[in-house]
Amino acid sequence: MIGINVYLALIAIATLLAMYRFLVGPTTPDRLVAVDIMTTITTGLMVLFALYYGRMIYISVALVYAVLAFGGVIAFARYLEGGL
Amino acid sequence: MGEANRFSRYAYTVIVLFLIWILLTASLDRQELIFGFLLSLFVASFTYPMFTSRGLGNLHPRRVAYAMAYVPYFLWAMIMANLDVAYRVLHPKRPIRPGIVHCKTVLKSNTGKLSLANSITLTPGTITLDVDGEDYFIHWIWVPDEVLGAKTEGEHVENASRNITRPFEKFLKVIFG
Amino acid sequence: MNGQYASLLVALPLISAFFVPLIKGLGGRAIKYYLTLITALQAGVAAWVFKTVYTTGKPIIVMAGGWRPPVGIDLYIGHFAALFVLIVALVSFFMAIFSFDSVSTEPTDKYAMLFLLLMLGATGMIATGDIFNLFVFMEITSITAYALTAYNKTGEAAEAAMKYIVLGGIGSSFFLIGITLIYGSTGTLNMAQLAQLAGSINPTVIKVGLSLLVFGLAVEAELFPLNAWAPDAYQAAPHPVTAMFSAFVVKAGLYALARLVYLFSHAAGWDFILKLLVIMATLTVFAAEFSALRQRDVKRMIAYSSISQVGLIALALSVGSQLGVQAGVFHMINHAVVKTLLFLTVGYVGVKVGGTGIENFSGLGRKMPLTAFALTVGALAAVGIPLFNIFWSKVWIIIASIEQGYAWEAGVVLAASVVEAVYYLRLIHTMWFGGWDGMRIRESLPLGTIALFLVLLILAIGVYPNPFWTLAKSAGTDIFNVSRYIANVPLMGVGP
Amino acid sequence: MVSVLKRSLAIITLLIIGYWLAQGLAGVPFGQDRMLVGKYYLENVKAQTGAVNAVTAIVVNYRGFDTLGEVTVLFIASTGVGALLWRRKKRRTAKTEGSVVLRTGSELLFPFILMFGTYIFIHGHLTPGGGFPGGATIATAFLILYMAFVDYEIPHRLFEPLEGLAGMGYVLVGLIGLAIGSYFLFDWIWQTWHWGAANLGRLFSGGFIPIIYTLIGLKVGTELSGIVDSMLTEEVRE
Amino acid sequence: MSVPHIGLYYFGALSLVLVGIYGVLVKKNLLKILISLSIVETGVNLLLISVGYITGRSAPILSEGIGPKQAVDPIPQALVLTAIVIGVATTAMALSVAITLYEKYGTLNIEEIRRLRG
Amino acid sequence: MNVLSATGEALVLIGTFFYFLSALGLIRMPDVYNRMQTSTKSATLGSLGVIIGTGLWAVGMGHSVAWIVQTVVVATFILLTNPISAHALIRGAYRSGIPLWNGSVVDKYGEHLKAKAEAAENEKNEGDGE
Amino acid sequence: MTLVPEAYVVPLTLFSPLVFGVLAWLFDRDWVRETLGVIGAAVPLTVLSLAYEKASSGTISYTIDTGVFKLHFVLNSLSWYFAFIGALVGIAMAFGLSSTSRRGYDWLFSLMSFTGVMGVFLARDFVSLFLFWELMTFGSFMMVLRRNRHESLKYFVLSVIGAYSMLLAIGMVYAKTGTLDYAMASQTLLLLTKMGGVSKAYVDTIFALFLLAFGVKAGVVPLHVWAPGAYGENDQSYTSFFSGVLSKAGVYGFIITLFVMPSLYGIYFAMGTFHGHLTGTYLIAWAGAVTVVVASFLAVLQEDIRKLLAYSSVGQVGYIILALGVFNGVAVGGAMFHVLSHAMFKGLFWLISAALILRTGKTRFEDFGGLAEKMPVTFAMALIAVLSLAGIPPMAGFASKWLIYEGAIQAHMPLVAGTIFLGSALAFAYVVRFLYAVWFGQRPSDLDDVREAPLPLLVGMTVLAIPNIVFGIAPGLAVRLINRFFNTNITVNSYYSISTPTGTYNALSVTLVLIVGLAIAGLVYIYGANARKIKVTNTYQSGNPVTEEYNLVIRRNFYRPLAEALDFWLKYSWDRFYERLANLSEDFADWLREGFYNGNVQSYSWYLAIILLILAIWGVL
Ligand code: NA
Ligand code: NA
Repeated sequence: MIGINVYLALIAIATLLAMYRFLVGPTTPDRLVAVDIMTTITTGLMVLFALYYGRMIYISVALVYAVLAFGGVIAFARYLEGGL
Repeated sequence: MGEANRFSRYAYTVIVLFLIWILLTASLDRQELIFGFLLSLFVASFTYPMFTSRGLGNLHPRRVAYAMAYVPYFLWAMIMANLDVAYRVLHPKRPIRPGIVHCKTVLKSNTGKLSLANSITLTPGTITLDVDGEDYFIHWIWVPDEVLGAKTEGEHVENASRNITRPFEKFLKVIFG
Repeated sequence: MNGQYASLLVALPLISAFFVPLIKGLGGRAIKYYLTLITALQAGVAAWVFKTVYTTGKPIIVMAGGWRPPVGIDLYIGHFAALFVLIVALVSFFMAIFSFDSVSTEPTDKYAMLFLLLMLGATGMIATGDIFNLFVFMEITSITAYALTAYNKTGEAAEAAMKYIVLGGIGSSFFLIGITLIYGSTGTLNMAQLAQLAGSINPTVIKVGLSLLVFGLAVEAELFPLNAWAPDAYQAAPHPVTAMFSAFVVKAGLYALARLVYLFSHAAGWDFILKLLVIMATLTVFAAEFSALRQRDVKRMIAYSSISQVGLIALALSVGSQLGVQAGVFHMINHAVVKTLLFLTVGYVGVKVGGTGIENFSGLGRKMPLTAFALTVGALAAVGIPLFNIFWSKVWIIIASIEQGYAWEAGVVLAASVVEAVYYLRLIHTMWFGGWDGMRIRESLPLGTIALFLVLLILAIGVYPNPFWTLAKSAGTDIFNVSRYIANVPLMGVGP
Repeated sequence: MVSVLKRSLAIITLLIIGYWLAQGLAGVPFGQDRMLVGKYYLENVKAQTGAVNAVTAIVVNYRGFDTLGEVTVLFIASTGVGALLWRRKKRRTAKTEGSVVLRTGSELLFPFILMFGTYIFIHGHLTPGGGFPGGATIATAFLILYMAFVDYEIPHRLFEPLEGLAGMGYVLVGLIGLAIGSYFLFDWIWQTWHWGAANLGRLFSGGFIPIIYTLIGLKVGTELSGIVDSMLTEEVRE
Repeated sequence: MSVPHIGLYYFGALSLVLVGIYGVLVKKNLLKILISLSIVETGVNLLLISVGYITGRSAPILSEGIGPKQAVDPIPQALVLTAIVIGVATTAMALSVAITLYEKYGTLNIEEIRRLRG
Repeated sequence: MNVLSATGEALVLIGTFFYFLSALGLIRMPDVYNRMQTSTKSATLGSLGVIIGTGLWAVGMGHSVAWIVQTVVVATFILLTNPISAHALIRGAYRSGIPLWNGSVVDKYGEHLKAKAEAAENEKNEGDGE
Repeated sequence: MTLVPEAYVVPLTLFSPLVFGVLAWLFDRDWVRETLGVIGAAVPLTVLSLAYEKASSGTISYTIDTGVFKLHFVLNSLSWYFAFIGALVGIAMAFGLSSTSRRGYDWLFSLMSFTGVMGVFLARDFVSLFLFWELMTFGSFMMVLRRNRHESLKYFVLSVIGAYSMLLAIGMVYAKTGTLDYAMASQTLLLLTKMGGVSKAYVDTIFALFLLAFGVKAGVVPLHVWAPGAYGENDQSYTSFFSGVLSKAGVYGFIITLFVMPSLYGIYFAMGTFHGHLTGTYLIAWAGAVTVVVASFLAVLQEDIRKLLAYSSVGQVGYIILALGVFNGVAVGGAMFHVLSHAMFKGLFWLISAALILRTGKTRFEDFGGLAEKMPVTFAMALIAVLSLAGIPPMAGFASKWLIYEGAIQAHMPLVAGTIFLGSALAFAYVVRFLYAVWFGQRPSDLDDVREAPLPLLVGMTVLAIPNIVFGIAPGLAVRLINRFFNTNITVNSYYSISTPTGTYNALSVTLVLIVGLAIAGLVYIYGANARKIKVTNTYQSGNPVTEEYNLVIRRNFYRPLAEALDFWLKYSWDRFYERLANLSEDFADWLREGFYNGNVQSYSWYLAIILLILAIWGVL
């Protein structure tokens, strides 16, 4: 379990990079892509946290998150092209 | 092909949903199984029309076998794709030559088209931008010379399809039709 | 019947609201009949609760789920709650009847649901004995209020709702921070237990926490300068809803404010909070009265008048004496009666004559004599003329505030009341002695009956205030006497 | 210039307010055990409610009143949004259809997400789920269909009554408690019969929590779908 | 005046609250104001939930070997659920009001949405 | 430390590396289309690695086998949905008028859309003519 | 006392007007209404007459428990005196109204104010006082409201200011003493003052607030601005009561603060002295003096009969205030007496003006003339009223003014005494005009078929005329009663003769002298040179054309030169001052409304932030 902190840190860095793209843009799709990546990474992070705390029940939280995030990204994507 | 009868489609849906339930709960507790089965019966009752058109036909051994074979094939392709990405991202010169190309597919079923599109998206340098009937429009990060230099539209489509859609179609044709 | 059946006060409006989608197909009129029926039933339940509480002299403690507080959430239906829940139900009943004439905007089914839930929210706010539950009921009330404010679907309605949402949202967020701090330092949410622990909380925490609670509630209670949303919302909302806002929604906020403030009377910094409230209340009266002075729209004018009266109530509740709280509660009752009458009649004029601008009231004495009469009585009562109900409570409020050393504040309030007298006078003169276009309008029998009932109530309290003053006294004591409150809640031994 | 002034004023104001709030928070140090009622819950939750998840037990059982209110709040939102965006004739605002990828994908995912939503709310007493996330998940399933198809609409005729019925069901469960155990929202399944006492930690336990969470899940699912539906339609102008 | 010592979690949550209020105080676009309000709400919810955290303890779900002594305070978690739903409801109402406003006024600039005044 | 957990941890490590790569791609690529090229794939693969790796790792550490089942479910979901959302995003980006990077060499989709629009226009004109 | 049991005296006095007023309003038919109204007004007079013995020798108490407050009333010699005066004018008003009004509305509100006045006089605690005070004001206000919105507004605003000052003062008293009873409150307050429990400023504030409240009702300059309009724009029968009695409620309030409450009495001494006079009362005396002078000047300048009477009322009440401020036995006795005489003659005056307006429809002097032969009885009444007001023996007005004058001289206040003289001279100036312009001279042709006033109105006038003569000839009657409750230092030698330490007034001898004098004058008039009849139109101004500018007949612009002389002072009108104040506050209201409720939700959010900031700053500091 020593390594897990390292992984968490790596993931955190990745998230920060994605966050940079989110903040900088420049276009809306750029930000959305950043969000999509962040949600994906976060899902992995949550699963990793489940292991960190040793609670399997947290995995379903990650799944709920993934489902909601998917819905959200699709919604924004469709909004972009006027498909709402 | 045609549509399978309603029972077949319903039964297929129930089976798939029940399997999903078992995976979701990751438990063989009888209480979970009972509830899961009832739930599958219920959910399937109104989702089966959209969930499948071939019903139990999907469980034909040949299809299952191809599907099983497709998984490692696809995973391999995907890993390759990612190594490709790593190369392009980490290369200081950022070697890209992007463009949108046009492919055609032989797949007929929507499920097949979906799988193809997803497979394309996840594999080397390509993302499915749109699917219109049998036409696939792919954003390609490195459009090769043979496609770029095509004289006619037909040649362009042929060259692009050979590179992008063909490799998956041989599996997907069998699995989804 | 078991006292726990008082939980019907919450269950009935809820289940009835949930039932509405099932009878949606019956059409608007049927739904309004349904609404009237339910509010009447609610009034019946409330009357039973009222009778029980006042005959036994003991509060009903509803323990949801059978858990004793602080483990479970309790509804504390003491003298105040019993009285006000009845007022809430009765006003709702009247306004349900008024809705027949005044609400034609679709979709009626949604209106009915929101209407019932507004009643529910106020009832819950008044009854609950748990601070977070108070937050929940406050949100029920305010979100319903947002929706009802916007219900007319005009640009103005949406604008008013938008302002209400932004300000209410800020208020409730900070209220929640207050709860967070107080929960964090005590580990409990039950009001009685919080009152017990109040003295021992870290002084900084309680100072900040209580300030935030007060801040959040003051937005709902329309205290200056946090009340900027109120005139717009009052003006834009459907007429019956405006009456409900004024008659009990704001009262619920005021009550909650008073209840929390007195619960924490042992807390550090309490005196400052009280002083701040007194100042805000005084300014509320002052600003609202002057804002009403030159209004051309009578509904908005009465809205400002309502705000000023609310300021008066807030003043009474925050002077910090038992007499003050009692007077405040008495004023709450009187104000509920008077403002229901005023918004009912003004709204009715708005519906029948086609607007609530002052020009529509010219010659009303001959156009709609009954309405004009009732409106006049309401206006006179609002001004505080003797033999009308508000006179008594106003006198007590002034006396109570001076008694606590707030003579200046009382003076400002009275000076502002002069302004109130002026604008109501203009209205009365316009109605009775203004030009008349020769038109006569048939007045509705049920509304006339309600209006007359309220008029008689105003005069009855005005002439013989004793019964209502007695009620107000016991209800006020219920708020003020915290030790009795604590003793009445059957706290179980959860503690360090 | 005004805007710069305003911004600076806002920042100064907020710094002072923030400092003040921080002072208050400093009195409630992070990470310390200050439980009072919370401890009682943790110690008694299994025996008193039959639930493993203390949060759920609090939400549905100990503090069920809050949750009833919470359900009501969402109901209000759905009703309010419906009232505000109500149109005599309405139509989806969508201008383009989703591609075959999205359409097929959503059709395939739809039953799965429904199953998953149900999983979430039915396991509320065992896992960190419950009626609200479950309902939200179910609503997402409908949302995805909305995204994919230009002309998809939720079945109003089914959803609105279902929404009402689920709410009524919740209150009725509470009223049954009042009739049986003489307390509103009394857990008559657990407290009266201890039904599922042998199953602690398994699906069929937790007293009335799964029942209520099922009702809430249905209610939230239909409500959120309804809100989305209201927002994604506009008036047809002839 | 000394700097109050609050943990990183409180600090983060509090910052969200303040940033949100800042948005409400300076942004002209109604949608931005509503988003700011949501940020405030998020901050408050985070604050609420961090108050219940106890160092070194786990979620108050008494399975997988977690007993009452190993669990954090369950109450704030229950409360925050409610608070979130309330926030969602408020946001939904606010958005539909914004939609109506845009239809009627043709703008979301709050300086132009001032028909009701005085 | 057994084989299972070692494999799992290795997968997690690879996964996080791809996460990192994905974020880097997001930064380095010149336009939204190319950013999607580089980041969607690696984020998805990274997720597979991290999530399934976590499952294996957990089982290896003595947690129940259910871990691996549940992690596979999550991973599968990601695998199925990520390309769909990527597709929807890129389509949305194109249709919302984000131009291709100026180093792009071909745009068959644009031609296709134009041709389609012309066809529709012609059809409409013919319809009017009748 | 056998006729009316003691327990019924107070409630009958208090409530019969109101109850009958409501009945008259409900049964709004000719005759029915008037009958009910007159009965309602007659009951208090009857009951009070019957209760005279009991009230003058002891007290009759009565308590109403409303639960919220206990309302406490006492009928003693002081309250009887005031109530009786009120009841007398009240019945006269009722007779007058029978002729001048045909509306239940008028009956309701005039009788309501009747009840209010009775309550004010009988109240022995502050809440009763305030309650009935408001009732009184409200009734009178509704009478004005029906006729003129602008004037009613002026009246209302000032009344409300007065009422709220009173309320504030009451609150301040209650806050310190915990009681609302006059006696208990004042005792406790006195005790507290002595022990230092109440600051001097606190008591001063109470005192000032009370004076403000009562000053408004009494019409003390500069709080008088409502009076001309409210008195004038009204049913003149009602105005007889309004001006005759309601203003006395203000006076009564002064008496309460000066004499009934020892603590407030005590503060006069606490306030110190000024040139040998107690500062507090000296101020009051001067307030009265200014009122007398200003109002009398203004009365002289009026062209409208109602305005003239209104300003005159204000001036005459000024005498009473002045006398109270002089603060010695004689002056106070004079004040009490003047309460009576003013009520009688001014009530009479207003009834006369009611008759004039009823019969002619005119109000301006220029439209009147030569009515003496058309309305002889009314003319006779007018003569009595004019004599009484001008302070000519043997009318009641002389006796009271004489006492006040004596009091002022005794108190060594020559300047104040001077104002009494000046006031009298001015009063003479305006009543002369009233007498000539209305009753004598050429009668405009459109008044040729004017008839005598109707009977009820004449009855009402008679009711008031008689006391003017009776108390004029027998001042001892009144003084004896006044001596029961004030140590006036006035000796009653006989009914006809009273003495102050510096002089004696024997009304009978004066009357006799006067009769002899008049007889001689009459003989001279009859047997002296015959008056020639001259055509008014062609001889006036010696045949020069009559220009508007110098058209100084007694009926028009008669005192215009005076107005021109006073031009500088008339620029400063209190009316305009208040008008400007009102505009200012309306502007303020608009500014507040537009500035604060500016419609921008962001500003509103800032208000929230500011409150948070205040809380934060408080918390941080
Ligand atoms: Na909120
Ligand atoms: Na994703």
